[in-house]
Amino acid sequence: MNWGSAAEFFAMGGHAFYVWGAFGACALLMIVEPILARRRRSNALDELRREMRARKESNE
Amino acid sequence: MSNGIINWFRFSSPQTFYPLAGKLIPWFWALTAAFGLAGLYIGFFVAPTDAQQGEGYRIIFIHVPASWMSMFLYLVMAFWAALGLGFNTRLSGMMASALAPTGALMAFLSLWTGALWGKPMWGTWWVWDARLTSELILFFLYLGFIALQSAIDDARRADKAGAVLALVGVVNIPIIYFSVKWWNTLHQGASVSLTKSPSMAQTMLWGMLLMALAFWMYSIAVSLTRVRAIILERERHAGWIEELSEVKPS
Amino acid sequence: MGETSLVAVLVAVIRRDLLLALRRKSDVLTTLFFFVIVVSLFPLGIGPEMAMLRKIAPGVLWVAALLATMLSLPRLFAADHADGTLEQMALSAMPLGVLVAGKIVAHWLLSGLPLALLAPVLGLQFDLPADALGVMMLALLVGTPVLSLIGAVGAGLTLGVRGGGVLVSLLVLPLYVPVLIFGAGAVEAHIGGLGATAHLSLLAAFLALAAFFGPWATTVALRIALE
Amino acid sequence: MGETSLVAVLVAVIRRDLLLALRRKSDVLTTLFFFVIVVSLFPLGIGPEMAMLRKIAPGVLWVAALLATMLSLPRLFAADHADGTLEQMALSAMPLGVLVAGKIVAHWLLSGLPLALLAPVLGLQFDLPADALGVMMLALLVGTPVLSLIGAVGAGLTLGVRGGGVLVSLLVLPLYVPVLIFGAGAVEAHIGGLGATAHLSLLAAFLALAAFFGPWATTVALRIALE
Amino acid sequence: MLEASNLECVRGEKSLFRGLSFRLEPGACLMVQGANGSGKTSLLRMLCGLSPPAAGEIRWNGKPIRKLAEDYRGELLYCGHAGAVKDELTALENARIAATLAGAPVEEEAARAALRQLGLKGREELPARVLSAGQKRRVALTRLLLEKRRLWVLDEPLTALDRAAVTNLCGVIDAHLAGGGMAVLTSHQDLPLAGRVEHLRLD
Amino acid sequence: MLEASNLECVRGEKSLFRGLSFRLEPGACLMVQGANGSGKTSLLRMLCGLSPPAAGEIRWNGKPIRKLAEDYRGELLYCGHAGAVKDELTALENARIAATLAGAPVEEEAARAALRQLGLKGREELPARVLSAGQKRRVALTRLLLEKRRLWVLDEPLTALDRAAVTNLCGVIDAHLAGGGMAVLTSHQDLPLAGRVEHLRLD
Ligand code: HEM
Ligand SMILES: Nc1ncnc2c1ncn2[C@@H]1O[C@H](COP(=O)(O)OP(=O)(O)OP(=O)(O)O)[C@@H](O)[C@H]1O
Ligand SMILES: Nc1ncnc2c1ncn2[C@@H]1O[C@H](COP(=O)(O)OP(=O)(O)OP(=O)(O)O)[C@@H](O)[C@H]1O
Ligand SMILES: [Mg+2]
Ligand SMILES: [Mg+2]
Repeated sequence: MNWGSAAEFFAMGGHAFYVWGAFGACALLMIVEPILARRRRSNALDELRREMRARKESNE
Repeated sequence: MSNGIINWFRFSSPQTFYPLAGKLIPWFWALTAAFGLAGLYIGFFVAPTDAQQGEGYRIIFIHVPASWMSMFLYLVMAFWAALGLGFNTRLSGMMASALAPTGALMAFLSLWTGALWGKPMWGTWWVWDARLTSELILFFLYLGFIALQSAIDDARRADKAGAVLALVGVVNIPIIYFSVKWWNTLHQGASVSLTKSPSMAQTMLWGMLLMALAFWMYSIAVSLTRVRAIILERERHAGWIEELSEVKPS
Repeated sequence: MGETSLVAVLVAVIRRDLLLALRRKSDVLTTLFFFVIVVSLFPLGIGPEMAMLRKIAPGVLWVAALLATMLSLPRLFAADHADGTLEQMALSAMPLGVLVAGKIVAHWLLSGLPLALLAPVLGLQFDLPADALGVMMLALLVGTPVLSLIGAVGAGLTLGVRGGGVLVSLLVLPLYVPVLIFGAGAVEAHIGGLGATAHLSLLAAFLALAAFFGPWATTVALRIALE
Repeated sequence: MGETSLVAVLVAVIRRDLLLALRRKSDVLTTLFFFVIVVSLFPLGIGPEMAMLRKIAPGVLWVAALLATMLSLPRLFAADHADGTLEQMALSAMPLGVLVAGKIVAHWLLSGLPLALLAPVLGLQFDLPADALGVMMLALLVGTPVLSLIGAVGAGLTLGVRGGGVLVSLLVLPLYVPVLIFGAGAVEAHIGGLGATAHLSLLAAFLALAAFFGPWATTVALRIALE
Repeated sequence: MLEASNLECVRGEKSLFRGLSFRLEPGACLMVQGANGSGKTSLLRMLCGLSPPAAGEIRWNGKPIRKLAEDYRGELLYCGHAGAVKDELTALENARIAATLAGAPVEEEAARAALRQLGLKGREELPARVLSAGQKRRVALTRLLLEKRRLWVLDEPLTALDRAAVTNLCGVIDAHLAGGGMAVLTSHQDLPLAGRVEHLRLD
Repeated sequence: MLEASNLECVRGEKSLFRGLSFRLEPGACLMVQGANGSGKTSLLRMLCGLSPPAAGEIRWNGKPIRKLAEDYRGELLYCGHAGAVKDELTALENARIAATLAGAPVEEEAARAALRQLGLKGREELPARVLSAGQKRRVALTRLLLEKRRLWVLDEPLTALDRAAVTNLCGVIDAHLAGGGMAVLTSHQDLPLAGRVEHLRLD
């Protein structure tokens, strides 16, 4: 085990800004990207449903 | 014997690929989490502090995987693009455009984490080193691909145009890499120089490999999600889409 | 025609141009990328020595901003000219000057402003210190509207002229030189410890002058182009 | 269709484009002036220290040549696309590749060649020695055709696309990097006493590669654009 | 009332027409006819004040249009060979923005109604780029319905329109004339107008 | 002989037409009709091989045109909405260069004769920029006289032409058909053709 305490862990031997800046940005973007991809899919689905409803109405 | 070929073609149609991708995605997320957690554990708790670089070097556990993936994804993207251009299969183009944003993200992460590493190690955010420069250009190539595709509305046209660009780019990447490398080594006496990377301890190598696997699985999962969205957008009028359970109005 | 309706038209023109830009997002983004790429090309042409790069940074950034603005100039009126919209504007019940002013403001919002906001990030590549980056951004914020205003006159003059796209640079670049000199000078003066105030106030004076004459000269140029 | 008739068509296309350029002389002249102005702007943005200027000269000249070429790219096919000529070329009984090759050659004759011939004069401004100027010109003569060839692919891809004019720079500039590096490198190596042969032969290799793939990729791009 | 006296048009070295005079009263329509290249487009652009005549004068309600400037433009609607239709904008946005630029903004509902009246139902949200030649022309013509102007100057408005659309457009012009409007038109086809039509031959 | 079988055209999400089949024999002319936006231009571009059909096949003398490529293009003359007329070049240069690009260079005398036949006498040396809309169209149409092609595909060739020019053009088309040529045309006006005309309605 490298770290004596949580504080030491977060301090990263004085390089906290750089290490957490890198890992933080990485985590953030890797969370945002799947969300955007999911959102894109659900938007496509909404659009599809709307169109199908419109088509059904115009058929009736 | 012919079975294999038939399956191959079967899965190359959006109709069969869509549900298959849907089933695969959770597994890839699970693998991402498993490899990622293991890699992070090794990276933060097993790997010892580096003698020269202190704790800053732990950035390597995301920097190197991101750099690798950014290059690898470009090759995969160009492969799908070439397939689409050559055989006119619909799915290939969709795969290429689904991969591009993830590739661009990886290139960006490589630049970002590299810059954050460079500041404490070299005292500067950026140097015009061969590797860094060619990564920057790779990032631009991704952006060009995305910009070109988003500027063309007709999806089939966008696919083909993107494919030509991706192929031209793939021919150029080795040229770019080597030219930048040579350019850089011709100039001695840069005010900062890259500290030799430490010979990697076994644990570090393991951590990096696990993280690379995690990034790989992540890329697959996210691009499959995106390709499903693209299939829905483009095949809107194909009859099979209306039969999907998730499309039926609730 | 009341004051308010003039403002309403001004806002409507700006909104229209922003909407058009939104439709072809790549337009705005690529002006930016052009800026980024030009700035990044210089080290490739010149070599990676940081000390030298730091010295030429303000000049390179300003020249790049200037080229990026200039490159987006032909777009300013050409599309409206080709499809007849400009004719309609000239025949509008609203003063052409107001419509033109709206287009210039939109042009700046879409080119100059993003460039100014992006410049500090690029300055990092050249290893500029943080306060110099601040001055750089300020100078760009004051200087780029001048570029848009002067550029509009050039774009108007070369409209419908053969080879306009490149001709406009010929007309406009000499007029951009003072902005370039004082813009880059502001940063250099700051780094040299002289303080950038004098340079910045001169830039502001240019801006006032250009804002006063620019739209008017553009209007005249456009009417001539339409004849 | 015999060999000869292909060559005849190639020549006819080149002559046509030269004739068109002659009619709108300002087009060619302004590419040149753009080059001149960009090169002359640098001393203004950077300051008058001769030692520094001499050092950055090859880089600045090459970047300027690259920007000038790039700026003329949208013109390459846009006019022919807008008025339907490109459609007619695609429907010609002659292979589209030959017609496209002709257009690329004409583009080089009108942009790259004059730039290369003009460069030595501009190099004088930066106090470059005479033999370095010779190498510079040679490098430009070998390198600029590559710029035209790669540029044509970009121009074809962005044809009829929203925001094409600036998009093309985004696509093409990253691909220009090797030419820039070796082009500027040739001059620097010569000044540094290392000899420029290696750089020049690499440039020639790029040229061979580009000449082989360029027209083909452009043809594909154009057919896509016309669909 | 629009009056032209002794107009002359010079293109290159040649005078296309000279000594051309006419007056157009409210409710009347002037049909400018002539072979290709006889100067119809040139005349119409003069009437709008876009290019100055080589000689002669154009007056609106007795005052020279050069002097009136914006006051005249507020009464005028010009629709030329180019339709001022933006490829990137949808048909609806095109209609609304054209009205705004002309100084007479309209509500979305009004614009939709105008598009419907011209037979573009269902295309309102398509970008103009994908519309057919005739559909683009119709988008350009919505301005006739949306801007209330006294004088219409239309250069070959029938170009690319199908038969139904031609009949429709004639109805629109007739309604305009019946309401006291004026129109100057060119066309190589026949326009079955019901109102008062005067002819001006240019060759 | 030109044959189309089961063509489908998809634009955006909509299918403009489907199951369209026809055959065109030498000496006959196919008149494609339909309202604005019914897909005439789209069909013509498909017949030229510029855009691929969503389904179906187009054959020339029994062979698919995709395969024939340049051999088919050597038999084809397409004249679309855009006339391929360069503003900077004179009428004469335009005519000669168009022929050269198409792969069939002509002598200056032949080009002059063609221009004269289309009523452009005296304008041969004017840059196309200053020509009127109808004159530009005529320059575009000289290709009909200069290139010897079996199949003509003309999209609204009458646009901007005056009456005399329309009659003239009909004569040219008739001569072409009489010589065993084929033509596919669209127009919203009537074409008084003497030869065999088949009609295809798209709506
Ligand atoms: C913005 C800055 C940076 C960029 C764009 C960048 C880019 C890259 C790329 C593309 C790779 C993969 C190359 C390969 O596998 O051959 C890589 C690997 C690596 N980078 Fe960076 N880098 C940056 C900064 C840094 C810094 C500051 C350091 C350390 C001081 C560093 C250390 C490493 C190491 C150790 C590897 C793994 C080397 C190997 O596997 O051979 N990088 N980087
Ligand atoms: N510089 C010039 N030299 C000689 N003639 C010129 C010049 N510029 C224009 N012209 C002639 O002026 C005329 C312009 O006519 P205009 O465009 O007004 O015709 P139009 O009646 O609208 O014709 P169309 O029915 O074809 O639209 C043309 O005959 C053209 O040839
Ligand atoms: N992306 C799209 N989405 C929906 N509809 C589209 C799209 N692209 C094209 N269209 C429609 O396709 C049709 C194209 O028609 P085309 O240009 O072939 O018509 P045309 O018969 O030549 O008409 P015209 O007589 O007006 O020239 C138009 O109705 C247009 O609205
Ligand atoms: Mg006319
Ligand atoms: Mg049509």
